[in-house]
Amino acid sequence: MKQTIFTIQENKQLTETTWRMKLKGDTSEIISAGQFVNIKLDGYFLRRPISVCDVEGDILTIIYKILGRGTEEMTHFHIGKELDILTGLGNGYDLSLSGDRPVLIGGGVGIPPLYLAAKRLIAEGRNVKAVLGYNTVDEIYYEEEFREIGCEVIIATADGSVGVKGFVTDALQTIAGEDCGYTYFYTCGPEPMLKAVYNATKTSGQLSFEERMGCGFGACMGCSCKTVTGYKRICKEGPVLRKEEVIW
Amino acid sequence: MKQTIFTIQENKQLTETTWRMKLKGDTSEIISAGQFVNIKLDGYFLRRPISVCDVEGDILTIIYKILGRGTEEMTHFHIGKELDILTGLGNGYDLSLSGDRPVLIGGGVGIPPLYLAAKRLIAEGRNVKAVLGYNTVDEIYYEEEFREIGCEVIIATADGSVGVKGFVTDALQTIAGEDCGYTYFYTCGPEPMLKAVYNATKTSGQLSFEERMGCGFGACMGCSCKTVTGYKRICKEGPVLRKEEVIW
Amino acid sequence: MTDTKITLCGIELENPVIPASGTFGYGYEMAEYYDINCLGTFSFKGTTKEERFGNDTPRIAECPSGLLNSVGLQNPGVKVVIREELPKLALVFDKKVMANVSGFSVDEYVYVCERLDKERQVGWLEVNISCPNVHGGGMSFGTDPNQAASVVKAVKQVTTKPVIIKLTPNVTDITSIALACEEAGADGISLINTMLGMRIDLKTGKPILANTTGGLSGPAIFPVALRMVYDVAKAVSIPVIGMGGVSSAEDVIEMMMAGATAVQVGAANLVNPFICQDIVNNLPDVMAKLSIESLENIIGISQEEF
Amino acid sequence: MTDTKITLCGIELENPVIPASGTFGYGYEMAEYYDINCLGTFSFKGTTKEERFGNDTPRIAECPSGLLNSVGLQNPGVKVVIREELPKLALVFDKKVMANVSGFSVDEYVYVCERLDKERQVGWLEVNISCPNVHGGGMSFGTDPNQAASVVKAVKQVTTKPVIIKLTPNVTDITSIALACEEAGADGISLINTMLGMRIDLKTGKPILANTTGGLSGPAIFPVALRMVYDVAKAVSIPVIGMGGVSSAEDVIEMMMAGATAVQVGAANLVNPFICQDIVNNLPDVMAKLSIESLENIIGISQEEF
Ligand SMILES: Cc1cc2nc3c(=O)[nH]c(=O)nc-3n(C[C@H](O)[C@H](O)[C@H](O)COP(=O)(O)OP(=O)(O)OC[C@H]3O[C@@H](n4cnc5c(N)ncnc54)[C@H](O)[C@@H]3O)c2cc1C
Ligand SMILES: Cc1cc2nc3c(=O)[nH]c(=O)nc-3n(C[C@H](O)[C@H](O)[C@H](O)COP(=O)(O)OP(=O)(O)OC[C@H]3O[C@@H](n4cnc5c(N)ncnc54)[C@H](O)[C@@H]3O)c2cc1C
Ligand SMILES: Cc1cc2nc3c(=O)[nH]c(=O)nc-3n(C[C@H](O)[C@H](O)[C@H](O)COP(=O)(O)O)c2cc1C
Ligand SMILES: Cc1cc2nc3c(=O)[nH]c(=O)nc-3n(C[C@H](O)[C@H](O)[C@H](O)COP(=O)(O)O)c2cc1C
Ligand code: FES
Ligand code: FES
Repeated sequence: MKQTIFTIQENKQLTETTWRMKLKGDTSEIISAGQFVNIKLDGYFLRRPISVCDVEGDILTIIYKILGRGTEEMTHFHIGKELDILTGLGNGYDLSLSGDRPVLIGGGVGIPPLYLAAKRLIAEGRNVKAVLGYNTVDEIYYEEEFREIGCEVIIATADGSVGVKGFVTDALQTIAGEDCGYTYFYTCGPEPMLKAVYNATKTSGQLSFEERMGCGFGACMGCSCKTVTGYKRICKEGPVLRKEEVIW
Repeated sequence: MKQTIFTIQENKQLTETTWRMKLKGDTSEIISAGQFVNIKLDGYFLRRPISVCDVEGDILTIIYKILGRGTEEMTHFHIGKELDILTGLGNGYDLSLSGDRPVLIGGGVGIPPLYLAAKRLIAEGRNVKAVLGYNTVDEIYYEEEFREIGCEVIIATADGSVGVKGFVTDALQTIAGEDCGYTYFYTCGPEPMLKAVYNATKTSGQLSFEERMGCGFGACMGCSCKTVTGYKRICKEGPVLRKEEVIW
Repeated sequence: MTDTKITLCGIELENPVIPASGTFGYGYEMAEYYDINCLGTFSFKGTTKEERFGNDTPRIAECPSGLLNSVGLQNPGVKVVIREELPKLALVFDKKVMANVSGFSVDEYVYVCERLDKERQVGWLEVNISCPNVHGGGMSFGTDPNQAASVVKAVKQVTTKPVIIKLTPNVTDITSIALACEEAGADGISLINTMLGMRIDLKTGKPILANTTGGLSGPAIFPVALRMVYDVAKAVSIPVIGMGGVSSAEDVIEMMMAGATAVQVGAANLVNPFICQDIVNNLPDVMAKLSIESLENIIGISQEEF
Repeated sequence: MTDTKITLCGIELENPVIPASGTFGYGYEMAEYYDINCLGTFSFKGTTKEERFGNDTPRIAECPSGLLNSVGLQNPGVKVVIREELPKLALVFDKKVMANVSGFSVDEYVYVCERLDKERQVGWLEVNISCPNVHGGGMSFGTDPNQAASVVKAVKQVTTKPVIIKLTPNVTDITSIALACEEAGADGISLINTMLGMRIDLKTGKPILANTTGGLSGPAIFPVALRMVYDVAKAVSIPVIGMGGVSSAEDVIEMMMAGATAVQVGAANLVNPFICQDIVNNLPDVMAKLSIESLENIIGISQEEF
């Protein structure tokens, strides 16, 4: 973990409610895809945890959705503004277990951390599919970005306005091939989706969880959950849990 | 009273601890010299009351001293920043009572409201003297500005580094002429100074008081004081009291 | 269409927004700044039998997300309020006003309430029992269920209008005090008054307030107030007026979800004199965003078990 | 030269800065981030007899200038603390640690204190009596002077090290409880624990915390904490450890002026993991600016009459 000042390089609206921010600063503690950062906003007591979407040199990319007052306020930040950010938080995905044909399954604002995972898996020569779920066609973002890095993308929309009608689990069933069509899964999204993915997947995999956080670096026990391998802090021993250790 | 957004046009250091800020906005409610404005600062619950030093068209000038965290933070504000300000607060000086040769007696950050008083009295053809008290030569500001508008200036410094050695009351004694040398006084400064001026002056006059304020516009009774003419709110029936009504 | 109407002890209010006692004078002063008829009603400055200057200054100290005050019930006394303040208010306010009453003995509460009860403009009596009880040895009426009940009973005997009892949060068990008031005949409960606090001037090492301690209010106390509103509303069946740090339409809705029938706004008025007007104007939009059709329907919904 | 040394129950501390229980784990986790030997000491996570998971999540809700937590004393139980956590701490911390103890019965307090008292690393026992007392009918030990005293007496009988009692602010009269603890043999008083509060999720109308209510801490509670430290320090003659919203060297000094011998920092650690190191580093500068030569000399100076 490191506390660093980052400078905003870009703050761009992707959809009606989703924005991308690029930040310049010391990214040295960001090791794994699936890790997160914790951002201090003036006027709010707690930091805002946001997943690492990408990191290249000293540029950190995050994607955030307007949920409450803090994220709403972030949309007004200008280029050049400085933000106090804790980096290098959480365990992140263990990409070494992916096998040849991993599938990445993301819903809504669970999609961003899978982008860095995809980039790294592809760089390691894996054949990567991404199943991305949205409510409707207007909410789609980053489909192109996943394709550009060489990822096969399957879209699901709840209202069927594009791609498979239904949830990511419906789209997952369209993947065919040897066995179930994938060797391992990495997923991130709202908890009901994670549970559905847990039940629908036929291989092992890793799930990234969200929880309201006090600190984000292991000090407060605010984010604990029970797992097969004992109590874990989502912010420290998580946010990524292995399928085998999850207790619902 | 009016709540307006002002834009910073200038934020300039005058001495080690004293700064001048020029702000552009709707100044229509600022009527009298000796009135004050109440400034909202991000991150602080209460507004900061600061006297009107000057107003010309839509430009408001204030002079502030670094006292605590709020005023310290103000020194970092850049040109173009917007501030939420309540204007038109307090009664201000009644300049109609000045007579021909009023004296203005100011100490430290009590000096700013006297500047507008001086300007207006001179515009009305009065012969205005200003007795300005500082701790030491390095803390002197606005001496030139008072002279430029045609005001005779007498400086007192506590350490005698320039002008009369001692307090404003010592400098006041150097004024000679018919009677006591002045027809009326207007004063503003720390309470011990006001009391000394009250005792030393030989004419009637008006004193401007400071008090910690909840609202600044008469709603909370946070700033009340007892006077000969009843209880008064420093922010509403004050900050200026007539010599005859002051109870120490 | 969103519906902001609520009924408080039998009187319908256009909306639940009520400036809190001590932060809105006797109303007419604020009418200089906007038309106060947009409010549900307002609670006027705590009124006692005799004129009071209150405590020495400084009476105000800033805190994170709030302020301390030790005004100490400055007011001109009930006779002057009736003779001078209420007529001035009548010129600018068409609605019933909430009369906030303070006292230092049961007799004083009775004296003041009896007189204000007769005033046509007064809709409710809000009896603030957070003041030290001189008879009972320095403790506040509001910290003991029996003493609280004795005030309620005495006041109810001389009044015809709804009597709302305002409670202090500086107690171990606010619910027991609210229940005692209800049982004694109170028509409503209003909470919370300020929390006892203090600040020191680092330069002198002395307390900032001349009175040493003061009452904390503002957003800092919102979560404590919300918890107490929740607990009390769950326990009593008379209406609860919630307050403590409310500064936005969202806060009003949160208080009502916790169980408040109406909501008062105190400290926020001092920082933004137009806040109550703003809240009234914003309420319909915020309700629409949250798909709330009628405020009356959300009162206490956080209490329901699913 | 400025002197930041203070003596707490016979043990000298390099400075009065102490991370508060529940916000600093068992210390070694934080030693990853900076050398925790710069601290006066720290108070470790509230430890009970058996392992506890604590409450369901969400356990955290944001508030103006603070947060609510309903962690519910998650800890591995005293045996594991002694067997695993303290040895890990020994590798990174040379000083005596403050052992924070919780319990749900007098027997549990006795059990845990007796064991931790024997540990070489432990300098003080900080006994948190803010937990609900299951035997006594759901009320907390900390809300009743007699029950508080019974915990103190029982713990003192099985321990040799200074016993500091940590009080809850959710009471009408904290001084009477502190006095009862002193009389029962407590060596110090530490206050305040969190204030009971609540938040509601406007989108669902339900409480944000799974536990419905939680404890408020952070700058929001600073003025209330300061007032309680002032009152208690005035009444007792044993040392008082002040806490509640402390986030800067200035706040440390204000707490000490009110009467605190040492000062704990809780919520601020969560937002800025380096805050305690920063405060320790800033203290000499701030002291110099205020012309304070020795912190020991300012303890309680706001109490003096001039
Ligand atoms: C490990 C992790 C990674 C995340 N990654 C992303 C991401 O990449 N993009 C994205 O848009 N969002 C992400 N979130 C969710 C994001 O943290 C919340 O949407 C955000 O904190 C809401 O802040 P707000 O001020 O807008 O909402 P408010 O509701 O006003 O916030 C109030 C408080 O609740 C907390 N809170 C509210 N909702 C959540 C939530 N869903 N999860 C955790 N805390 C919450 C806030 O942090 C704050 O403390 C992530 C959350 C976690 C735990
Ligand atoms: C009518 C009036 C006119 C004033 N005019 C000027 C002026 O022209 N120039 C100038 O430099 N100062 C002026 N002051 C004083 C100025 O308001 C304070 O110096 C300022 O509020 C300090 O804020 P801070 O955040 O730096 O100090 P902090 O001590 O951090 O402030 C904490 C709180 O105390 C209040 N406070 C602290 N000191 C004072 C004080 N002396 N008077 C009133 N409130 C105080 C602050 O407003 C704030 O609410 C005036 C005060 C009043 C009442
Ligand atoms: C300056 C000031 C004066 C107050 N005077 C009174 C009063 O006279 N009577 C009363 O019942 N409450 C009084 N209160 C308490 C408020 O009505 C309210 O209960 C409390 O401040 C909490 O609400 P808030 O956080 O919105 O301010 C006063 C509060 C303030 C800030
Ligand atoms: C997340 C969290 C967990 C806490 N756990 C404990 C605990 O286990 N034992 C205890 O005595 N106090 C506990 N506290 C209370 C703090 O030690 C402290 O008394 C309180 O938070 C007030 O200080 P602050 O405002 O600086 O946080 C906890 C506080 C927080 C925020
Ligand atoms: S959020 Fe504090 S331990 Fe996870
Ligand atoms: S500061 Fe509120 S009445 Fe003067």
